[in-house]
Amino acid sequence: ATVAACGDNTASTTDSSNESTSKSTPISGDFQGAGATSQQAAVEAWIAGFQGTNPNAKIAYNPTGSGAGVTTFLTGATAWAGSDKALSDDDIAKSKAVCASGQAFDVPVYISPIAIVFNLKGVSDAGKHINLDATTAAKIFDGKITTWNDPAIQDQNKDLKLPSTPITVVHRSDKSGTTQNFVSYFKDQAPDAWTYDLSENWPNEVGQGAKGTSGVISTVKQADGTIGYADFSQVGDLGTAAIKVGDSYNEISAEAGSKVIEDSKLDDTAKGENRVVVKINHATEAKGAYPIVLVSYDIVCPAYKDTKQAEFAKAWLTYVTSDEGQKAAQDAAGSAPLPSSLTSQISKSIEAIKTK
Amino acid sequence: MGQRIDVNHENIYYGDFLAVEDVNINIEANKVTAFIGPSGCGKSTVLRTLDRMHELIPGAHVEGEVLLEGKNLYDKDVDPVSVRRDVGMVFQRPNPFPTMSIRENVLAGVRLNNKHISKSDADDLVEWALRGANLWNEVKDRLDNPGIGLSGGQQQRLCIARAVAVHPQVVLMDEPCSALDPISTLAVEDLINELKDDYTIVIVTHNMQQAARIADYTAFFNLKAVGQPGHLEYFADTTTMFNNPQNAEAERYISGRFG
Amino acid sequence: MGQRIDVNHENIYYGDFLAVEDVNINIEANKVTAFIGPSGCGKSTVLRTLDRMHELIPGAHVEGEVLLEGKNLYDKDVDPVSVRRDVGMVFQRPNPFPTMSIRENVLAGVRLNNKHISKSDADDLVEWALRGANLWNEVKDRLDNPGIGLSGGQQQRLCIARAVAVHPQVVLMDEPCSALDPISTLAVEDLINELKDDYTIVIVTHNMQQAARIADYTAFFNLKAVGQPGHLEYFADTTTMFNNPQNAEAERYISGRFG
Amino acid sequence: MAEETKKKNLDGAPVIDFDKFRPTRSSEQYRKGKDIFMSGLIALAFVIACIPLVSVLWTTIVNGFKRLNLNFLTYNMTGVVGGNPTPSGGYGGVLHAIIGTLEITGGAMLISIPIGIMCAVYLVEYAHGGKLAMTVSLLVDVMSGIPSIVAGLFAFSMFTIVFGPGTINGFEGSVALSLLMLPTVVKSCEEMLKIVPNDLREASLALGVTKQRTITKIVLRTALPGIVSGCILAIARVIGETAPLLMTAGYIASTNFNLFAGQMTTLPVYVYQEYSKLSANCPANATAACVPTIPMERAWAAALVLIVVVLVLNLIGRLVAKIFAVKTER
Amino acid sequence: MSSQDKTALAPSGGKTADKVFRGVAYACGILILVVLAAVFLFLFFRAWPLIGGDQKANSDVISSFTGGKVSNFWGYVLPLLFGTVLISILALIIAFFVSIGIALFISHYAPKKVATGLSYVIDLLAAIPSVIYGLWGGLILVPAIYPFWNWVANHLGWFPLFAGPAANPQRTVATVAVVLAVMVLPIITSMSRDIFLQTPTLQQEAAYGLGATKWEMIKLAVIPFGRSGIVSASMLALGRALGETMAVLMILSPSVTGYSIKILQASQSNAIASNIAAQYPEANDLGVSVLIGTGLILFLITFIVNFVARKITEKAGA
Ligand SMILES: Nc1ncnc2c1ncn2[C@@H]1O[C@H](COP(=O)(O)OP(=O)(O)OP(=O)(O)O)[C@@H](O)[C@H]1O
Ligand SMILES: Nc1ncnc2c1ncn2[C@@H]1O[C@H](COP(=O)(O)OP(=O)(O)OP(=O)(O)O)[C@@H](O)[C@H]1O
Ligand SMILES: [Mg+2]
Ligand SMILES: [Mg+2]
Ligand SMILES: O=P([O-])([O-])[O-]
Repeated sequence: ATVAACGDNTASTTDSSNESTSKSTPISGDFQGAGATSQQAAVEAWIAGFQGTNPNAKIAYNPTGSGAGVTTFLTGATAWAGSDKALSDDDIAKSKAVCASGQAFDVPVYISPIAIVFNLKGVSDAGKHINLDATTAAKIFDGKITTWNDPAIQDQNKDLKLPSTPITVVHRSDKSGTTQNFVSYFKDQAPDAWTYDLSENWPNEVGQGAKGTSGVISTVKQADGTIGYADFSQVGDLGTAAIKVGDSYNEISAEAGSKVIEDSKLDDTAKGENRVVVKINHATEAKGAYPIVLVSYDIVCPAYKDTKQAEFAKAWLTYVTSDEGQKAAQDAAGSAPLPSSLTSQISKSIEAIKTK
Repeated sequence: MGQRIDVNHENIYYGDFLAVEDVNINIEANKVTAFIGPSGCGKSTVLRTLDRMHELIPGAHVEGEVLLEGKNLYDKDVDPVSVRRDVGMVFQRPNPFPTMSIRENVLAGVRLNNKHISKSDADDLVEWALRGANLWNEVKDRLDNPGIGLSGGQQQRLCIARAVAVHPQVVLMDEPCSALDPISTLAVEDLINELKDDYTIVIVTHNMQQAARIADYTAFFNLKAVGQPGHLEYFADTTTMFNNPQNAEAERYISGRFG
Repeated sequence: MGQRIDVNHENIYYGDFLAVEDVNINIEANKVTAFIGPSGCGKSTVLRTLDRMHELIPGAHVEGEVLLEGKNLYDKDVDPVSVRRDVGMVFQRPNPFPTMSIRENVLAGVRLNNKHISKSDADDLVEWALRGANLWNEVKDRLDNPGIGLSGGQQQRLCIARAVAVHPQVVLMDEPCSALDPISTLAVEDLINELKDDYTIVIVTHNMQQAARIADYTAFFNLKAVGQPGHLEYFADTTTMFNNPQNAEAERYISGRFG
Repeated sequence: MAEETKKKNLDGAPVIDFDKFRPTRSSEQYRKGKDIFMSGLIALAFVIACIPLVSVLWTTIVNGFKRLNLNFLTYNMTGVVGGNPTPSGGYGGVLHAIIGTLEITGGAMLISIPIGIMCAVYLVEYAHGGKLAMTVSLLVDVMSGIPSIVAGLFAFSMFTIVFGPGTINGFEGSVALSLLMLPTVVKSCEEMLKIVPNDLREASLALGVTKQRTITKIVLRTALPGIVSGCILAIARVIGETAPLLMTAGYIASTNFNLFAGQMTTLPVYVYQEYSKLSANCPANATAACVPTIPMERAWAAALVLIVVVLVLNLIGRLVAKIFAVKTER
Repeated sequence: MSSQDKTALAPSGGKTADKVFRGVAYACGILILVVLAAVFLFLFFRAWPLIGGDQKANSDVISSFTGGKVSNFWGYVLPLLFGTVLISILALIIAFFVSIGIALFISHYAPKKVATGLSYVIDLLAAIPSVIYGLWGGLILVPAIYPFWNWVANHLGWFPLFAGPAANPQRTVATVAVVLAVMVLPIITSMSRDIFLQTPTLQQEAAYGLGATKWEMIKLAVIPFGRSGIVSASMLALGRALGETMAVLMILSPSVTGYSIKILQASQSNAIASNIAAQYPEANDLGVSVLIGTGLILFLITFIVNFVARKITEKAGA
C-alpha cells in the first residue's frame, strides 16, 4: 500500500517498454547513492526509468562528488557510489569491513566526452570549430601559447582567420574528475608540453578557475578569447575543438567518445575481483574517435548485509548498463554508450552480486 | 500598621569607594521621616539601602545593620524580594512601564506577583490608587492608554499610584515631587499625610518647606568635602530641626533656606 | 545685550492635537521672565518654540510669529541652527554628553565654531562657566573624568555651564533647578541674576517662590480641562502677579501657594 | 547675603573675551557647507547601495518569474528527466525544498532561540560583567565568526559519532544552522536587553516582584519587538545557508516530511544544485517541449521563492513586533 | 483600606521559579562554552593526523592539492589565510562607510514613512541568501563591472593594489569584495540604524540646543552613542565575510597558492572557506583533515579579529 507521495511527478512516464532485462519481482524500499556530479543527469534518467518497472523503489542520489561518494559508501550508508575514478587499493581494503563478504568493485556506467570549448568573436559565434593537436592544446592550457593567432594554432586552421585576441584559459577551480580525465590526455599524448603530476586539481595558475562545469561554461561565455573544457552535454552554443587523431581532426560527439573506449584495454593494475576498470587509450588512431573522455564508475559490493540492498544493487546495475539504460542516459545527459566490448565483462561482474 | 526601621553603623560602598559612613538612625513607624542635605551627600544612597535596592548596582555593598521591626534586612535568610514587597519605592524620575496601559501600570505590582484579583477589585484598586495620587480625574477616561503618553508630572503621579497600590509597610520616596507642579505636589503631600496612618514613610527632598510641612522627623546628611564619604550630620524631630537645630552645620544649611 | 522676544498669535500643534492656543507675549530684553502654571498646560511646549526646538518632534508645528528683536524666527530664510545658537537652552533632565569629559562637555558648544581654540582660552572658558554654575570647586580636580560620573545635581549644573559657555543672547531654562539641591539652586539663581545684565532669560518653574525671587515678569499658563489646549491666562510683572493679580484663575493658583 | 554668594561664585574666574568665540561668517559658511556636504554624502551612500541591491532583486524577480507558477510550487523533482516536461505539464518544482527549508530552519529556531535568549539574559541580567560573562560574550563573538562550512562539518561528525556513520537527515542540518544562528540571537538580544532602561527593572523590583518575573514580564516584554527583529535577522542569516546543508541534510528529489530521517533538500541547496546542472540535454529527437535551459530557470525561480519565503517570515515578524510594540503614542 | 496582616519579610512565592530561571540562564551561558569547546575539539581531533599522523602521507596529500607546488601545511594555509583576510577587509571597507551613511539616512534624514519602507527593504536584503548573491555576482556583476575595473587598472594601475591588466572576465578579489560588501551591508546598516534610533532624545536636544547643525548633532550625540554598536555590527559583518563560502566559490577565480595583492587580476588569491567547499567533495580522508586544519586556522583568525575588536570597544566604552 503506497500513499501517493507529496508532490511527486508520477514516475511511470518513461516511454520505455517494460519487457526487458528486469527481474520478475519488482524491487521495493528506500535506496541511496552518492558520488560523482558528472553522472547526475544520467542518474536522474535512470531513477525515472528504474522506477518505471519498480514503482515502489524510492531512490535518491546525492551528487556530493566522487570522493565524498566513495567515503560515504565505505561507511555503509549508501547502496552504491558513483565515481569518476576507479577505487584505490586503500579503498578496496577498507571495503572489506562494509561488504558482507568479498570486497567492493567498480564497473563503468557512464562515458562522456570532454569538450574543449571556446568563445572567440568571428569563430565560435559563427558556429565554426578549431582544430587542435594534443601538444598545441597542452601548450594553450599551460599558458605557453597566449594569443589566438599564434602560428601553432593558425597553422592547423588554415581556413580560419584568427584574431590576435589574448587567450584566457578557463579551468575548474574545484577538485574534479573532469580535470583529471582531461589532463591525463595531455599527459599521455603531449608529455613534453605537460609535465605536471596527474591530479584532480588544476595544476597551474594560468588563466581563471571556476567552480563546477557550470562555472566554467558561464565564465567562457562572459568574455571574448576564452577557452576551457567541460562535459560535452554542457557545451550549448559554444565553439568546440576538433582533436587530432592520427592524421585527421575529429569533432566531438557521443559516438566518437565511445570509439576510444572500444579501442581501450582494461587496466590490469586494478587489483581485485570483478573489477572492470578502463585504461583509456589516448593514443588511439581509430577512425572518428574523439580521445578526451571521462569514464565514470558505479561502485558496489558483491554481497550486502541487507539482501534487499543486494537485490537492488544487482537490478540497478543491470538496468543502468543495459542498452535501455544507456539510451536513457544518452538522451538525458548526452553521454556515449558503453561499447559492446565491455558489456560482457560488466554483466559477469554484476552476476557476482549475491542476492541470497 | 507601618513598621519601624533602625539603621545601625551602616557604611555604604560603591566598589571600594565609601559613599556613606556610619549612619545610625531610628525611623519611627507610622511617621514621615525626611532626608535633606546637599547634592551628593548620599541621601539617595542611604534610602536605597532600606529596601536593598542598592544591590542592583554591581559592587555596591553595605556594612552594618538595617532592622525592619527588629529583623535585620541583611540577614542571610532574608529574601530581598520580600523586603521590597514590604518596602515600596518611588523614584526621582518617573518610570512607568512603557508596554503597559495606565491601568496595567497601577496593577503591575499585584499582577506581576502572579496574584489574581477580580476585575471589580482591580477597578477599585486602580481608582483608589489614582485618586490618592490625584490623577484619577485626568486619566479616568483613558485608563487603557499607554502610561508613557502622559506628561512628566502625570507620569510621576502614576508611579506613585503604582507604588501605593501594593500596600507596602514602608514607602520610600526619592524626591518624588521634583517633577511635579504645585497642585500635584499638594495632592501627593496630602496622600503622604494620609498614608502615614498605615505606613512608615521616608522621603528624600530638596525642598525644605516640604520637609517642614510633612515630616515628623528630619535627617540632615552632609559631606565634609567632595570625594569624602557623606554622613548623617544631625537627626531630630522636624520642629527642632527647623526651629532650633542643635547642630551648627544643619543650622547653616537650613538658614540658607529659600525654597 | 540681550534681545527681546515677541510672540504673536501662536498656536502650537503636536500633529493634529492643538497643545497650546493663541499665545501673545512680549518678553523684554535683559529681564527674567518666568512661566508658571499647572502640569500639562504647555509651558515647556511654548518655551521650546522660542528656539524652534519643537521642530525636532515629528509632526510638531507652529502657527503665528515669534519675533526675536523684530525678526520672525519662523521666516523662510531663517536657519534654525543660528536661532539655537543665539537662544540657548537648559533642560529639565540633565543631559551631559556621556562620552565626553567634564571639560569637553563645557567646550562642546564653542568647539562647533572654533575647532582650534588655544588650550589656555579653553581652560579659562571652562573655569568661567563652571564657576558660574557653582561646580568649579567640586570638579576642578577631575575635569577629564566623564560628565556622567557626576551626581544628578552636579550633572545639571554641568549642563548649565555648557549652555552659558556659548554666550547666547537669550537663555531658555525648563525647570533647571528641579533636580538641584538648595545650595546649587541658589548658585544658579545668582547666575541668572548675573546673566540678565547681558542676556534675556526665560525660565519655566514649578516653584513660585523661585519665580517671585528671580523673575521680572511672570506668565501664568492654564488649561481649561485635560485634553483642551493650554493658553496664556495672565501675564504681568512679577510684583503684580504675586501681590495683586488682576486675574481670578491666577489668584486662585497663586494663593494655593505652598512650595 | 546674595551679594556675597554672587561674588564668591565668580570670584577668581577668568575674564573671558567672548568675541573670540563668536562664529565668524566663514566658519558659519563652512559649517553650513559641511552639513550640506555630509547630507549629500549620506544620500549618496544610499543611492550607491541601491544600485547593487536593486539589481540583485530585479535580476531574481525577472529571471524567477519565468518559471514561477503553481505547478512549480506543488511538485517536487521526482521523475524529472533532462529538459522534458513532467506528466503534469511542468518541469519539476520546489515543494520538497520549501518543506525542507521550513522544517530545517524551524528546527534550528527551536534550538537556538530559547538558548540564545536565555544566554543573553544571563549576560545582561545576571552576570554583571564577571569573568565568566566576559568569556562567554567574547566566545559568542568568536562563534559568530564560525564559517558555515565548519558548522556543517561539526554537525556531520557529531551525528556520525552518535548515530553511526553516514547519517544524513534534516535535523542534522538544523543543528548545523543553530550553531550559526545562536551567536546572532545572543548578540541582538543582548543589545536589546541592554537598551531596556534600568529604571524599569528598578521600578519592578521595588514593587517586590521577583527577578524572574521582572525579566520575563518587564524586561523581555519591553525588548520584545527588538528581540523578534533580532531573531528574524538570525533566521535570515541561516535560511540561505548552502554549504553546511550540502553535507548534513543532503539532497533528494522527493518530498520528505520527516526531519529526523532521510535526506532533505532546502531551497538554497536546490538553487545551487540546479545552477550546477546549468543546462539539460535535449536529444536531437526531443519534442519542442524539451527546454535545455530549464535548470537555470528553476534555479532563479527557486531563488525567487526563497526571497518570498523570507519576505513572508519578515512580515510575520513585523506583525508580531507590531502587536507587542511598546506603545508610545497617546 | 483593607488591613494589612501580612508578616514582615514573609518568604515570597516564586522563589523556586526564580532559582530555576537563574539556573537555566547560567546553564545557557555556560552552554556557549561547551558548544564552542565541542566544535574546537572536533576540529582539532579531525585535524590531528596533520600533526600526529604520517608526515609523508600528509605532504603527499598537500602536494596533490597544489599540483606539487607546496607540500607542507603552513605553505598551504598561509596564502589562503592572506587571501581570506584581504577579501574580507576590502569588503568591510567598502561596506562600512556606505552602511553608516544609509543607517543615518534612515534614522535621521529620511521622512518617517520613507525610513520605515527603507528599513524594511534593508532587513529583507540582509536575508538574501549567499547563493543568490553568488548567482548574481557570477552571472550579472562579473561582466558588468569589467569596464569599471578596467578603467581603474588603466588609470590607477600605479597603485600596487590596482596593478593591471584587469582580468576579463572579472572573477577577481575586487569583484568578490564588492559582492561581499553588498552582502554584509544590510547587516551593518540594520544594526547601526537600530542603535542610532535609540540615541536618547535628550542628548540630541542638548546638541541642537548648543546651535549644532544636523551633522554636528550626529557627531556629538548619535555617533558616540552608537560607537560600540557600530563596532560590533562591523565585527559581525567581518565574521560573515571571513566565513563566506558560496558567493566566493561561485565568483572567484582562485589561486593555487601564493600571496598577491593584485586585486584586479584573476587567480591571485584564494579564501579558506570556499577552498574547503571546492576541495571537500573529492577529498579523501586525509585530505579532509587538511581542509579541516585550514578551517581551524580560519577559526583562530576570527578569534583574534574579534578579540582585538573587543579591546577596541572596551577602550571606547571606558
Ligand atoms: N552608581 C554609582 N556608582 C558610583 N558612585 C555613585 C553611584 N551613585 C552615586 N554615587 C556617588 O555616591 C555619592 C552619593 O550619591 P547620591 O546619589 O546618594 O547623592 P544624593 O544626596 O542623592 O544627591 P542628589 O541630591 O544629587 O540626588 C556621590 O558622591 C555619588 O557620586
Ligand atoms: N511629544 C509630544 N507629543 C504629543 N503631545 C505632547 C508631546 N509633548 C507634550 N505633549 C502634550 O502637550 C501638552 C503640553 O505639555 P507640556 O510638556 O508642554 O506641559 P508642561 O506645562 O511643560 O508640563 P510639566 O509641568 O509636566 O512639564 C500636554 O497635554 C502634553 O501631553
Ligand atoms: Mg539623589
Ligand atoms: Mg514641562
Ligand atoms: O564530475 P566532476 O568531478 O568533474 O565535478
